[in-house]
Amino acid sequence: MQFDLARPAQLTSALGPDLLLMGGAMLLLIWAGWRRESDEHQRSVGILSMALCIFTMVAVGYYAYQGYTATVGAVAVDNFRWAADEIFLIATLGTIAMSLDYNRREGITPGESHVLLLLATSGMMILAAARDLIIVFLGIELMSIAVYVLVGLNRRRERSAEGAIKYFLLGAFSTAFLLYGIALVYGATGATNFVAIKTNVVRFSLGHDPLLLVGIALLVVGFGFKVAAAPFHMWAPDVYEGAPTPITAYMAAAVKAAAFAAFFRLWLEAFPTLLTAWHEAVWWLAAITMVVGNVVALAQRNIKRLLAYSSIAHAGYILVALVVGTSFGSSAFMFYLFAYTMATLGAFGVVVALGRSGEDNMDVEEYAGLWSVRPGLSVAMAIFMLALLGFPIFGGIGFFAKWYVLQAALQGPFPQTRLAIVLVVTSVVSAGYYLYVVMVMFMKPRASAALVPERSSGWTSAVVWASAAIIIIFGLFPDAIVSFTQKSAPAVVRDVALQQQ
Amino acid sequence: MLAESLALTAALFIIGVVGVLVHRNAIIIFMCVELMLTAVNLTFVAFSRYYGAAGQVFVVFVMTVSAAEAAVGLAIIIAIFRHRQTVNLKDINLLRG
Amino acid sequence: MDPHYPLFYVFHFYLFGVIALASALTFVTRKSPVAAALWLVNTMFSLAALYVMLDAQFIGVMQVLVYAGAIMVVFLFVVMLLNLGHPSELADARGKWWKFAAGLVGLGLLSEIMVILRVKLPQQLVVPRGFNEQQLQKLNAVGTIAEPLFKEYLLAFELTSVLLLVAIAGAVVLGRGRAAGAR
Amino acid sequence: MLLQTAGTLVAPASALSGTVAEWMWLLPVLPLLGFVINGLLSLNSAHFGPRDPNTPAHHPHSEGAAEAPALSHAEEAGAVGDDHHVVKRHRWAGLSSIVGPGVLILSFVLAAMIWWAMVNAHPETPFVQRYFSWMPVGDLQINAAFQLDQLSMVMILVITGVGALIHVFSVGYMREDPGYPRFFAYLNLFVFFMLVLVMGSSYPVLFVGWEGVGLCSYLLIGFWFNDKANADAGKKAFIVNRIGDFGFLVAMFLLFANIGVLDFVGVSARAADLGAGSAVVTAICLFMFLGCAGKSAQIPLYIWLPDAMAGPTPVSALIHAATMVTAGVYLIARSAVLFSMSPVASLTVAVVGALTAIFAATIGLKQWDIKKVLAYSTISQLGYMFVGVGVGAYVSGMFHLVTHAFFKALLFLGSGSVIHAMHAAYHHTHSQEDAQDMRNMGGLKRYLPVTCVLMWIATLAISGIPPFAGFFSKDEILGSVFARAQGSTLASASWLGIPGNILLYIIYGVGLAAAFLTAIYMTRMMLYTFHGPVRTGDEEEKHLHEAPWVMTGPLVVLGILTIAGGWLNLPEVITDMLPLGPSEVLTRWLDPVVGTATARVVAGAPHVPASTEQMLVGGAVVIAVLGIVLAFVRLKPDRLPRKRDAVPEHGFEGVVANKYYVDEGIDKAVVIPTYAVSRNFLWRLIDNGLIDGFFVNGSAALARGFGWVGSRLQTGNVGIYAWVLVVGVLAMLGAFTLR
Amino acid sequence: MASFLDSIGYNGWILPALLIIPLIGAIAVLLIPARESGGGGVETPAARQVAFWFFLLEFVVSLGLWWSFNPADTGWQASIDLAWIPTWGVRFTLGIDGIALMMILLTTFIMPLSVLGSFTSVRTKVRSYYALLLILTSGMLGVFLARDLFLFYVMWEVMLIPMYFIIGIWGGERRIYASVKFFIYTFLPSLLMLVAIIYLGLHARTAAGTPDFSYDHILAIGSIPSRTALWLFAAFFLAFAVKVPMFPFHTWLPDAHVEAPTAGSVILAGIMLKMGTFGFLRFALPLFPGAAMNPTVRMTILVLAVIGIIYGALVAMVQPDFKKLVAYSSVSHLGFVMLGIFALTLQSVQGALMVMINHGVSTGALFLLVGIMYERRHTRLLENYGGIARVVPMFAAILTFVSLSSIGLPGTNGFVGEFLVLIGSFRTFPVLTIVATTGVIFAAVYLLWAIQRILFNRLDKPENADMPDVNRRELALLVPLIAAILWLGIYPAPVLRRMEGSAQMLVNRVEGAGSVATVSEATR
Repeated sequence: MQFDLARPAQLTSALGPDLLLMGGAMLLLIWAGWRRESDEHQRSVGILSMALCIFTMVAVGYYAYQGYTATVGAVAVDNFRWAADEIFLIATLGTIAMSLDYNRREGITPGESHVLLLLATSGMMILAAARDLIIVFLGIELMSIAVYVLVGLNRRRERSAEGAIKYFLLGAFSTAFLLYGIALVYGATGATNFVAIKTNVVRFSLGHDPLLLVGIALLVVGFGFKVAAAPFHMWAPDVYEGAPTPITAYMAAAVKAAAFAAFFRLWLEAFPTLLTAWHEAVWWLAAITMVVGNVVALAQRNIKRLLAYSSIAHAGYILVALVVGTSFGSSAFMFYLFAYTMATLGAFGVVVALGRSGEDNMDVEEYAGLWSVRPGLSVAMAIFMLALLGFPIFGGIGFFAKWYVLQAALQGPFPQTRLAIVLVVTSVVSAGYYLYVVMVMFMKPRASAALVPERSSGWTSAVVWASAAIIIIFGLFPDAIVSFTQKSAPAVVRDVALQQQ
Repeated sequence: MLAESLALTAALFIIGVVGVLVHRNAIIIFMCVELMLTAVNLTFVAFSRYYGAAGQVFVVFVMTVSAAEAAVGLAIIIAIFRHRQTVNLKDINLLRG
Repeated sequence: MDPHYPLFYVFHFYLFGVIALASALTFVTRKSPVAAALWLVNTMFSLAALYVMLDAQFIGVMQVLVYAGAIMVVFLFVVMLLNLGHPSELADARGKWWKFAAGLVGLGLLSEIMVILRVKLPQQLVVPRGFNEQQLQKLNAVGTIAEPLFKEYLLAFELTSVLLLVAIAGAVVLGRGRAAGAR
Repeated sequence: MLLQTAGTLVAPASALSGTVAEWMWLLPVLPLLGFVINGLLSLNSAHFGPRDPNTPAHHPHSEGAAEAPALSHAEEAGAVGDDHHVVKRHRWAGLSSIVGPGVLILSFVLAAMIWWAMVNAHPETPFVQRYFSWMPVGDLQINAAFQLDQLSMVMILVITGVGALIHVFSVGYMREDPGYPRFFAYLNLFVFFMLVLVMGSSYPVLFVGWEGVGLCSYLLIGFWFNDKANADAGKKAFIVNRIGDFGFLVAMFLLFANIGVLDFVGVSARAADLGAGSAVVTAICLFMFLGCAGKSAQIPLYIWLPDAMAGPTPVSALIHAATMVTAGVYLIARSAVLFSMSPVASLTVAVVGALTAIFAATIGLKQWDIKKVLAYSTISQLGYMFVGVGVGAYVSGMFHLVTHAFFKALLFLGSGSVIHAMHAAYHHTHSQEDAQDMRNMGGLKRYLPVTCVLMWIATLAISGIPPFAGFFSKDEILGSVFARAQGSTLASASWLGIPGNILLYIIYGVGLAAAFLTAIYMTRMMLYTFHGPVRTGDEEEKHLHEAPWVMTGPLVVLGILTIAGGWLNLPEVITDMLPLGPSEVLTRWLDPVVGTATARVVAGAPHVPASTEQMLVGGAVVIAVLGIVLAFVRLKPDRLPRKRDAVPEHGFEGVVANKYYVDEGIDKAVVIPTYAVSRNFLWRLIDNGLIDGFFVNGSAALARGFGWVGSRLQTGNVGIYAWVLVVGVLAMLGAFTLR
Repeated sequence: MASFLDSIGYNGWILPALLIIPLIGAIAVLLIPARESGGGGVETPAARQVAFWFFLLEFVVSLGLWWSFNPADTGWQASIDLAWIPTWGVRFTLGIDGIALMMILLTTFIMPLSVLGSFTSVRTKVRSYYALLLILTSGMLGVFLARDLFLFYVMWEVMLIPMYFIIGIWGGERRIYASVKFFIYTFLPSLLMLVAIIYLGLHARTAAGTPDFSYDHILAIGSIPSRTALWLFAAFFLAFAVKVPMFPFHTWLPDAHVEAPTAGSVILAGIMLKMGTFGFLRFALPLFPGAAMNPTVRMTILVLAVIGIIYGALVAMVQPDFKKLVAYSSVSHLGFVMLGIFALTLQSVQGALMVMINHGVSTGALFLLVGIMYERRHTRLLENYGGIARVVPMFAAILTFVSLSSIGLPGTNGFVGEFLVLIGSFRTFPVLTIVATTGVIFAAVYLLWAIQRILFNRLDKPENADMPDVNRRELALLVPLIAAILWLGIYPAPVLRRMEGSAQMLVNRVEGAGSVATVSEATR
């Protein structure tokens, strides 16, 4: 059926899953505050939150299955949104599962942390749905503020607090740019709704309107910061290192994904006709991001920083899909997002499983000879590394993701051959550090003094193995996901993309 | 008076940016960010004379957001101060490389 | 400048504009957080005045209440709490070369942003002259805001509530630290 | 394609089909069988190789061994086993000594039967037997097929016959060698490949044998591989041969590229397409001749043969005198069709042959090692053969090949028995003396009478004294050179601007000179070895004794052949004077194969008048006699100092004694530079330095370097991050606004 | 025989079976319960038996192809075609022609021997080692079988990881450097090839708009502009040239070969290098005949090939390490292959194929022999040997024989290949061929010198005096190789006949299209 978003009731039902998550989160917040904080309590809250996530996933799935649509309004109702939502929820689920063990080990007792995760996720879902700049702004803030707190969650670790303040200051700073951009775009087009913006741009031929261009530039800055694209990436390594590892995973997977989702929708629904205007800038953004992320990662010895730079590099790859600017690009993006989320979650899961209290063993060299004591975990880590590297079969779905992006880059109205070359060359560079991790685990002899990491409890390994399984299985038979993501371009874009071809 | 408002916004905004660049005190930097946000509000208001009251509505949202940010931000600043007894960013660099 | 502005408005617009700019500059150059905060309050006030000049009386009031009243007070409160009042936070600002560079960057940004002064709004979108006045007559200053706020932007409004909730929860999680940290 | 027709159509047409010749495939297979048996026997590790002759246990002055020719050690280590108190005969020696020679004798018998069948059948066309298709690729159809005609028949008889004799000789000579079965294995394998060489029906198949014999000579030269010198010699032989084979290969490529066939029948059928005297055919012949030069030790590729004397003496006799080294001559005779079409190439062959003959002869004058003398004489005689085939006297070339096989085998085996005796002597006294140096011999005729007599016969034969075999063959070559100079396609052609006839006269002169020198150095060898006082030393003298019958027997047979060999091809000049028997047997025998080619070269020039011919013959004989006499007059065996107190020659003599320093020159000019360049330039600089170091690892290091810089920018200070961000904003705004 | 194969529907299931059997084997090996062995013994010795039997099974099963293959039919044989990723137009399509047939048989023949070769050398993590070997086999066979460029690419990459681990975990001292180098060196060009493949797939897009990666369809596109074709060819060329390896791209090979464990070296030299040349035959040439036959390109490649022949031989000559020497000799041999392929006459191409097979057999045997030496004396430096022929006659005989086959002595396999290559190339590029022919001389130089320094000369190292000779197991793995060497040298006709059809087709296709292209180049 089709929702008429002008009517509040229908708007509400169009937002069903989001509201479910928010409402549930609020109830859980009460439950979390009910007892004095303790590990058992945070575990109970966490488990309930996971249940809530699963419910929401089901709800989203139901909406997707029903194939609802909606009139143009503040929110979109399309597969793009549902696919993105599912990815966010998977990431959240994994994060909570990890933090159950992590929090116990690190003595992080407040159960509200899980609730904050849920609220941040709801913000993301809003972002994925948002079809109005104001909603985008609020969604981003909702997500960011929660994450600022989550980064600083570990009150014992100074690094955690430091990460929090760095993220917060720079985040607020970039938000200001984003907001300014919104203001200018609003001023130029007199509208904040994506579709309205597009139509106005076409109607009044604002292709060269200075207000609009400056606005778009500032929007690029704002989103660029959120997705950690060079040169707006500087915060990422520090914050990723400082944040509690599950939260790092959450940022690397979900936050980035959400920002990208909004980025894509905005770009494909509001500015497709301005492609010539923003194409070059985003092209360079993608290229620089790929190069910087991969090259600097070579110098990293701390696993969390290494993964941080790898996530920067992947932002670059995804930007390639954005540069293409077709519906094909957006479905490639969605597929890539899925693969990348799985690999990242798994990788951080391994890091959590191998971590020690206080996170004092984040040096890759600490994994030397891991294979001989923890074969399972090291094989899983190898799978994730290869997936991030985009290697066939052993890297499972990661390869298809890269393949899809490349295909998108080479297809479409403007084949991005040069960008594709940059992509593959930098991927080769990335082999330098992904293989370094594998090499350390499998080929370096185990240090005599090294103590065997204690077996992590079920949740973390569940995350690790689930993501490994998904990566491998869909790496062999990706067709289901491919065909779904092909349908998951922003609804409005379809016709635009077709017009262009 | 649109052009004037836009110019003033830009000026204030950039003063905020410069403030962020020159200061090392977390609180002051945060204030600069607040200045940037407020400056943007001026733009919204200026446009609201042309596009109707929506612009002013946005200002309300922005205010809320900055209030929320202030709450969380100051909490974070207090947290870091608790660890380091300072809010000077040049001393807050455990995380590097 | 369009003629249908009474001179009174124009004059005060420029006046408060200059004040805002001046106090902003002073604010940036302060070393002491307290002084900075106070100068920022001053900027906020003058901005509030500007809003009034731009027919946004309600926003002006809000500006005074929320920014000058609430937010900046919280700032000062924290400054006092952490006992950062005196400019003992030495070497707060960077060296002069950095300042110089920062100035250059600022000017660069300004020069780039200034292209927006070549603004010309799509006239079809602009509301007819006097429309705003009618609105003010029909539903008073609050109503003009409330109208869209609770109709068109209801969703956004609700989101802000969640936002504030998150902020509170977050502040609590972080703030309850002393107890937790002591453990 | 065409070869299949050769296989299917020609073979039935041949008169030989249905005769014992059908069994010719057995000829090579028998020795192969022997190889397999002996090889398996040898593979039990108990007595595989000799004890290392250089290990101090056996040689107190092993340092001194460095100066002494490595040969001595090899011979000693081998012939007697380095220490007969330790080493018993090989466990399976008995079986090997039956199998080894046995297979040879059998295949000789078979060869004789086939020969008889041929004599009766008079086949005009070669008899080709096609066994299976070897390399069928499109229009390139190479079959594993054997071909039997008069030419190959001659070779087969020589190989199996002389080979059988030498095998028998080896039974005695190698008696106590620990590697006894291995030796026979190699020897049998050699015969197998040699037969493949001469029976192959196409160039590729011939090439199989061609390289196979090279391999065996490599293995046999390095038979006592624990001595570096021997191993080096073997390697040298193989590599120099490879250089020749390179030429052979290119010749084959040219043939295939131009006429698309590689089998002899096809080539002789299509050769005309190449066009007589055309550049292509010349190129083919020259490249092919490069191959022959390598195999038959002609200038410039002769250097390996003297070193090849490191092998056991029977090997030198069989491979490096009688059979393998003559393969080049055989190849040219086989390709007579081609060579006859290219006067330039033929002249080149003749010139090189003549040069080699004289050059090697001079060196032979100054050698002290008895086998080295024989080696150089072999080279020189091979030169003669090439002169023969070069001037298109293919029959005379082959004739000399046969006779040379007889007397040179005899000489080598004789020297073998001498060395054998010397060894026995020295061994009893554990002396370190060189058992092959003539300066340590002398007066051996008293102890080795049989050997002495037989070797004298051979010497006279090689010096060209009637009525011994060498006389006829050598004179036939010289005569035909003269005749060609009188009138032939060669005479009318010009070579590097020199008119052919003049060149031929020069060659004739050179040939005479070489004959003269030959007489001298052979006589010298005999004098120093068998005459004059005994220089072995009194103690050793007691132990000198004639070799056992198993060794002398073959010598006797060869002696008879040496005397009678001339009858194979008596020139009419002689038969006119004295009724010795049918003349020109070999010529008529080989006519179906090389007749047309010879005719093409002769080009119907008038026959040299008998008077002139008689004069020439007489002259040659006189020169030979002069040489012998001169040697007798000048050389004083009784004044000769023993090796240990001999002083090295000086001046030109010294140069000659050191073989014109050719080996040293090649070492300095080719070997060492190649090695140095490959090691220091190609490997160290280009490979490790440039490609790997600079490009591969360099780029990696570059990336890492940038990464390092990037992570240094990450100072941890948020201010910096803000700066970077703002700079980004600046750029981004610029990208959107400044255009 | 053929009738029996038909009765069991052999052609229907053989190709997938070839891919699956090793995977089952890998799982089986991994499922063996771990038994840690004290004191340097071999862990879980059962693993190697299981692996060996699986490889043997694979070989036996694959052997049927020899009879079921129909030389007269130049099309795909025993092919199967399943849907894999319909939305991307990717299909799981397998099939063989004469070339692939021989490569497959070579692979299945070499693998069990290489396993047998590492029975005692690999003592730790045995199960993983053999599991990796088995997986590797599937990957390699997949490359030869793939009829879909996407599938081909996947298999092409899949080979990399197991080899990376095999070198990196069970290798020599500098194994890590070698393995990483090997991986990245080969990864970069293959990714460029990936871009080219995607381009082709999009170019061959079906009516429905989905790309199409089927080899035959891509072969059917005639409309690639010549400039683009050049770029695409360059991408493919790089990927294959590194794998071959051709002259300037070869430096990964010495390190990888030397550091890899015996089985690894054998597989690398015996099979993996053939991937590159196979790629040229199957993809680079037929897909872009115009680019490949472009005179400049062709001449450049030929010159590089000839340089490789000489250069490889000269550098091999001066190696102090026998394994490295053999490694460089591979560069030289593969130079012959490239020469044969790009000279593009029927003889030269057939010869190139023969050299590919021969090199697999001979060099594989050489590496096995090096391994045998190494196991006994734990050194590969030539200077540490000398005169050992007396103590280990069997070993000496075999090493000499294999070296001779590698030198290309007539009657052994080496000769057939080189002779055909040269005689074929001479028709089109006489001068280059003559230069290349000098390679036969250098081959003799470096190998004879090497075996002299190992087997001959005086036995002056006392520790060599009691080296044990080859034992039964080693004999069992060397004898088949020797048999193969002789068979291929004396009666290669059946092999040649099976490959002739495909080779002929290749030559015709490329020459035809190439000439057209060159003409159009000229006119353009």
